[in-house]
Amino acid sequence: MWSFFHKLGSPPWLFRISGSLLRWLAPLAFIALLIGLSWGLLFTSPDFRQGNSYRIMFIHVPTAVVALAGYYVMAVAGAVSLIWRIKMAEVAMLAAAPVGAALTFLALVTGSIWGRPTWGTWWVWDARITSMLILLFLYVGVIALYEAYDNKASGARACAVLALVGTVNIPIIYKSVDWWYSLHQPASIKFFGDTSIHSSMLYPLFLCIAAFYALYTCALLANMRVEIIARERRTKWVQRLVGEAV
Amino acid sequence: MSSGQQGNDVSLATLLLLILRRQLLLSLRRPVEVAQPLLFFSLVLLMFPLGIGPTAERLAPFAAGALWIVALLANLLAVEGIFRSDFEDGSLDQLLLSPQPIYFLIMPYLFAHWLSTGGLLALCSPIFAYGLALNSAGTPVLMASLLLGAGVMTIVGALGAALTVGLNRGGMLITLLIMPLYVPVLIFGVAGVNAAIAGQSAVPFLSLLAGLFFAALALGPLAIGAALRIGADN
Amino acid sequence: MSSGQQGNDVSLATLLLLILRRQLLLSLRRPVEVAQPLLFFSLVLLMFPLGIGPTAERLAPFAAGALWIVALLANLLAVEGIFRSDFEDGSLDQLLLSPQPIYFLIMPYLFAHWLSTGGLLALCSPIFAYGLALNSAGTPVLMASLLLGAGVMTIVGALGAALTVGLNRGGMLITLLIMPLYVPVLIFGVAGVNAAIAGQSAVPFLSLLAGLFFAALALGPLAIGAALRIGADN
Amino acid sequence: MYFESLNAALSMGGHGTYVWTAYGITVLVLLLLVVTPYRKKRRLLRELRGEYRRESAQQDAAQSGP
Amino acid sequence: MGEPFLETVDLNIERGGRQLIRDFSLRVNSGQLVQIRGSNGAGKTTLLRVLGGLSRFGFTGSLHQSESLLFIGHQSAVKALLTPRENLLFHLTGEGVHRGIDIERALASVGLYGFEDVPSSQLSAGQQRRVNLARLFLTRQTLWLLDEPFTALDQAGVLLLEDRFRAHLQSGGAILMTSHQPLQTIQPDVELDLSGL
Amino acid sequence: MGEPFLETVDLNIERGGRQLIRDFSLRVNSGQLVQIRGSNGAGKTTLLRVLGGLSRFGFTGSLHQSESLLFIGHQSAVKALLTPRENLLFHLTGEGVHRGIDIERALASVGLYGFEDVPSSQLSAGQQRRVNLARLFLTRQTLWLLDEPFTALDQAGVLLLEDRFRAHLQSGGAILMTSHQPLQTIQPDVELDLSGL
Ligand code: HEM
Ligand SMILES: Nc1ncnc2c1ncn2[C@@H]1O[C@H](COP(=O)(O)OP(=O)(O)OP(=O)(O)O)[C@@H](O)[C@H]1O
Ligand SMILES: Nc1ncnc2c1ncn2[C@@H]1O[C@H](COP(=O)(O)OP(=O)(O)OP(=O)(O)O)[C@@H](O)[C@H]1O
Ligand SMILES: [Mg+2]
Ligand SMILES: [Mg+2]
Repeated sequence: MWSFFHKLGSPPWLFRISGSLLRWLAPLAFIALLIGLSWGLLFTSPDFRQGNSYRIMFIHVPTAVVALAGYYVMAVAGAVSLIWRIKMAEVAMLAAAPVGAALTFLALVTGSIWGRPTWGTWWVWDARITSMLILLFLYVGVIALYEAYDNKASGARACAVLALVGTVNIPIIYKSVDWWYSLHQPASIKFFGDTSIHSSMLYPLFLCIAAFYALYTCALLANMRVEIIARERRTKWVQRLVGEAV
Repeated sequence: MSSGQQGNDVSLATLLLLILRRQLLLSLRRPVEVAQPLLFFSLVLLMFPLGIGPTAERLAPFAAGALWIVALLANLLAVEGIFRSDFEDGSLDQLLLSPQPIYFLIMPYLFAHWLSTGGLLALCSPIFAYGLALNSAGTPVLMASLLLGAGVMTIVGALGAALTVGLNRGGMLITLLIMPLYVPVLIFGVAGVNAAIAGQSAVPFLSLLAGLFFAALALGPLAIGAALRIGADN
Repeated sequence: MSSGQQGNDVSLATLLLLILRRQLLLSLRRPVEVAQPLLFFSLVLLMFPLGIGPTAERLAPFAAGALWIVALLANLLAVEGIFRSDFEDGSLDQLLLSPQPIYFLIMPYLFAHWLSTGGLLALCSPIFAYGLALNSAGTPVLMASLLLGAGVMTIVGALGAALTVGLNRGGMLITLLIMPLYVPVLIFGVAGVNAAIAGQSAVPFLSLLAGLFFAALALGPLAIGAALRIGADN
Repeated sequence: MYFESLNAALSMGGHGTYVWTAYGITVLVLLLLVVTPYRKKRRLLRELRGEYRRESAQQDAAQSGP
Repeated sequence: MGEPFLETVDLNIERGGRQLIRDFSLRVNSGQLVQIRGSNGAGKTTLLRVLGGLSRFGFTGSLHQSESLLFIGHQSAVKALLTPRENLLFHLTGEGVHRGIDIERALASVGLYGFEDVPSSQLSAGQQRRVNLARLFLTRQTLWLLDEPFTALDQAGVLLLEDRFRAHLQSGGAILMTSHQPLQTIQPDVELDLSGL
Repeated sequence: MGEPFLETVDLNIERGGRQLIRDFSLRVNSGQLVQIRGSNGAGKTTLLRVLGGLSRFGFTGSLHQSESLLFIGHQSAVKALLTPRENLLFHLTGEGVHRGIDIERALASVGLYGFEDVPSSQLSAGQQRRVNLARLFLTRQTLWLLDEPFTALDQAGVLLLEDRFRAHLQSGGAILMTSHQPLQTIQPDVELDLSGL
């Protein structure tokens, strides 16, 4: 167990493993995404209430779900890097931020586009939408903070602290926003929840969610590998690697 | 070594009192900076009648929200500089070097800032509440919630200030860092006042705020201390 | 003397362009900083639905006021430091020593500041206006009034900053005098938007703002220049 | 294939613009997400190669110096 | 005095991708004056901040210092809003409250008699520096880390400061300082030049 | 070269209720180096700012200076957010735009070769000072007013600067400077001590 942690902490090992992992996970993710999206886009029958616009769900929901999970990945990595002083956890945290931000952005945009035909508006202050917006700000905050530091060693730690504080707060924020929304429940239709998803739509949806998870992992690892090289530039193994890469 | 022990001999209480006096004196030396949140407060509240017409029945339902938003913005304005000048003139280094636990040394900073923003606003809020035709039933709850909420916002804001203290352009970044964390405070605060107006009990909301406050008070200074050590190292 | 003539030989235009580039570079040093004002706006605006309520009928009456308040806030936050860093690191002395008329040398400062706060906000205000459910009839007026108003606020704010630049944050009573000058701008701006929404003509308000703007533009730099000379003399 | 014609697939009963733009934006962002790390990596490797060359050159100079 | 006030072994410091300090070892004992020299940008300040425990990242090697020390850096650490007296009273070094009479004596001994209650913003560059250095006459710390203590001081000020150094060393203290000018009336026990590294 | 670059007669300066400068007369001609000395708080900076036309109030007496001069004060006048290159490009002295090649040469001649594009916030105290002094290698002004130009500079830096002074004087310029250390390789033509006043 500890030896495993130890290994995780060792850059060359992580670099090698992530490389071999990417080699088969990346194509898999790509294929899954291709199948899932085209399935949802072209091969399912339209929703009886929303017509074809619901096909956006096959991106919207997976991105939203993965974006949420992504914040916890980032925060846990930050915590580990602070508590156990594991450098690679720090790398993971830094790598997770842009990926999560991009997915959150997608969830918001696709949702917003979806909202136009379904509710006749680009934007509503629904609870989940609002918390998603806040999540985007949390992600961007981490990125901006790191960018703002000249001394990257300090910057990474600062981000870890911020991410950690964010984790403590996210449940509170979510609960409070949910509850705030329930306070002034608008007269119009209840947005989520009763969208009864027909089983024929479920399979492609699950496939898409799985595909997005896989894609997230790939992007995360790829970002980590770059950061690892940058940090280990003074070590023998990186110099060898660079020599080979010629 | 004598020096070390000596350093610890000093009772922590006297030291905290000393720092507190320092902070208060500093804020008294620039009265307008202290008054600025209030000024801003009154200026903004001038806007709301403009937006929705000055009649009481139109203003009243929004009064609580408006007051709370402004309090939040005022706090945001002030908190950014809580550590800045000490960093720039090197006093912060002294603080970080002192043998006493940084956890406590931060407290006076927070307390002084809380007094000069939250305390002040809470004190004056009844006047503004009257100006916005807030149902008088809500006023005491408003004051209490502002006091508690300002505490949380001060601690969270100080964390943001500490994280950005080393960067010679903190101004807008800090907003991005701390505003999301202000959200629950705002929601509970407004809800409490509105509940009181509606004749329900505001206790649950106040106790929620109190919970947030004490949680922040327990954990906040730890994070702030760590953040200061990091920020000062840039 | 050669030196003197040489100093004047430099075409004023090139010099102003140079200073403008400097100011813009300083305000947008890093890629993220370009986005920061926008993030700031959206974050502050996010507080309004949370404080007042998510439904359009609750938000709409506030939209104009809210957007204007954010504009003012952003201006306040930024303008206070428009000359400070130049004063602290001595660049301001250089500016005052340069043979060209200070009246013009100030313009780039004002323009850059106006661009990076008012202009940007005005540009993006339609999006935010949509989010706050502002009646779309008001949007164009909102943009126009924000552009003009930000100009006035920048000049007035710069005057305040210049007057207080030398007093190192000590008893800056001048802000007390400056703040009220913001009020008419806010009133005209919000009133104009509301008029447009109510289907009346917003022209009178906009022309009032324009009047203020051009008056400020004509007299402001003179006052600012004088204020800087005094302030730098402390 | 649910749609019987390409046009039907494109129009999607009036919702085509929404759906296709949503998918389009998604594909774009995902592409960026995947491509950036690889471009970063290539740039970094090139940079490091230069750095190592410079250092080795300096070391040689230092050795040949005294 | 057994254990040293400060000891570091094989210290390596990197900043901005450059290796500033390589395999640096130092041991400061009671009564010792260590002067660090080196060209601009050699790494003196960086080294001093690491040794003082102010920057905790970006270096490798063992480092152990007496649990409390006095650090005076480039910046004046003088609050322009406060008078010299207040500046010394409300210091943040955690040494507790100084008696008013001590403060006045300290200010007098740095030649600021009569300036106790002038706003520090109105003091000259050297006078502000002196306010900060007055802390050397108040502190009870034994290990001093001083970064360019002589900047902005006139001749008299320099000699005054060196006298204080001598007294401190005789009373068993230790000083680690950087300076571009050579000392005039004292001989440093150890003299390091970073330019070479 | 007829008229002097700077001339003042019976200058009296008062600050904080104290008479700092009394009946001070000075005349700086082409090719002259004037060094002002004096203890901390004697009034050197104040005097220099008055002579430079930076503080226009609180003094009596006639003052006439060449309509444009170069002033370098206590502060670094270096923007931490900008790189050294940008700092020299976007200077505010109203001397117009310097050519990139000139800027690089100036930076090189103050020993900052290779630091052109490092954020100035990451430079050492002395390096920042050098960025500011690089302006002496760019300017075309003839009259220089320098307040403590040697602060934070190492030995090499001091000599470098004195060489630049010599060149400037030979080319018909004039320098009015304050300094606590005596100059090493040049003799000032006029040496004033304010402590006496
Ligand atoms: C601005 C517009 C929108 C935004 C920002 C948005 C955002 C979100 C978010 C954050 C989630 C949460 C995913 C999760 O928690 O698992 C979500 C899920 C979902 N959204 Fe949206 N949404 C928007 C519009 C819509 C619209 C118009 C619909 C269709 C009526 C819709 C249908 C759904 C569904 C069915 C889910 C999955 C429900 C679940 O997983 O529990 N969304 N959306
Ligand atoms: N704005 C001011 N108000 C009141 N007194 C001032 C002001 N500026 C300077 N003084 C006083 O004038 C005296 C001279 O200040 P100045 O900065 O000219 O001294 P200096 O000769 O430059 O000293 P140093 O060698 O330390 O730079 C100081 O005693 C200071 O207290
Ligand atoms: N935060 C940082 N990031 C990157 N580089 C840095 C940082 N801090 C210092 N440096 C670099 O480290 C070098 C040493 O800086 P330092 O301030 O220690 O020099 P110094 O010896 O104190 O010089 P001086 O005599 O001018 O004070 C400088 O070249 C500087 O560019
Ligand atoms: Mg240094
Ligand atoms: Mg001086």
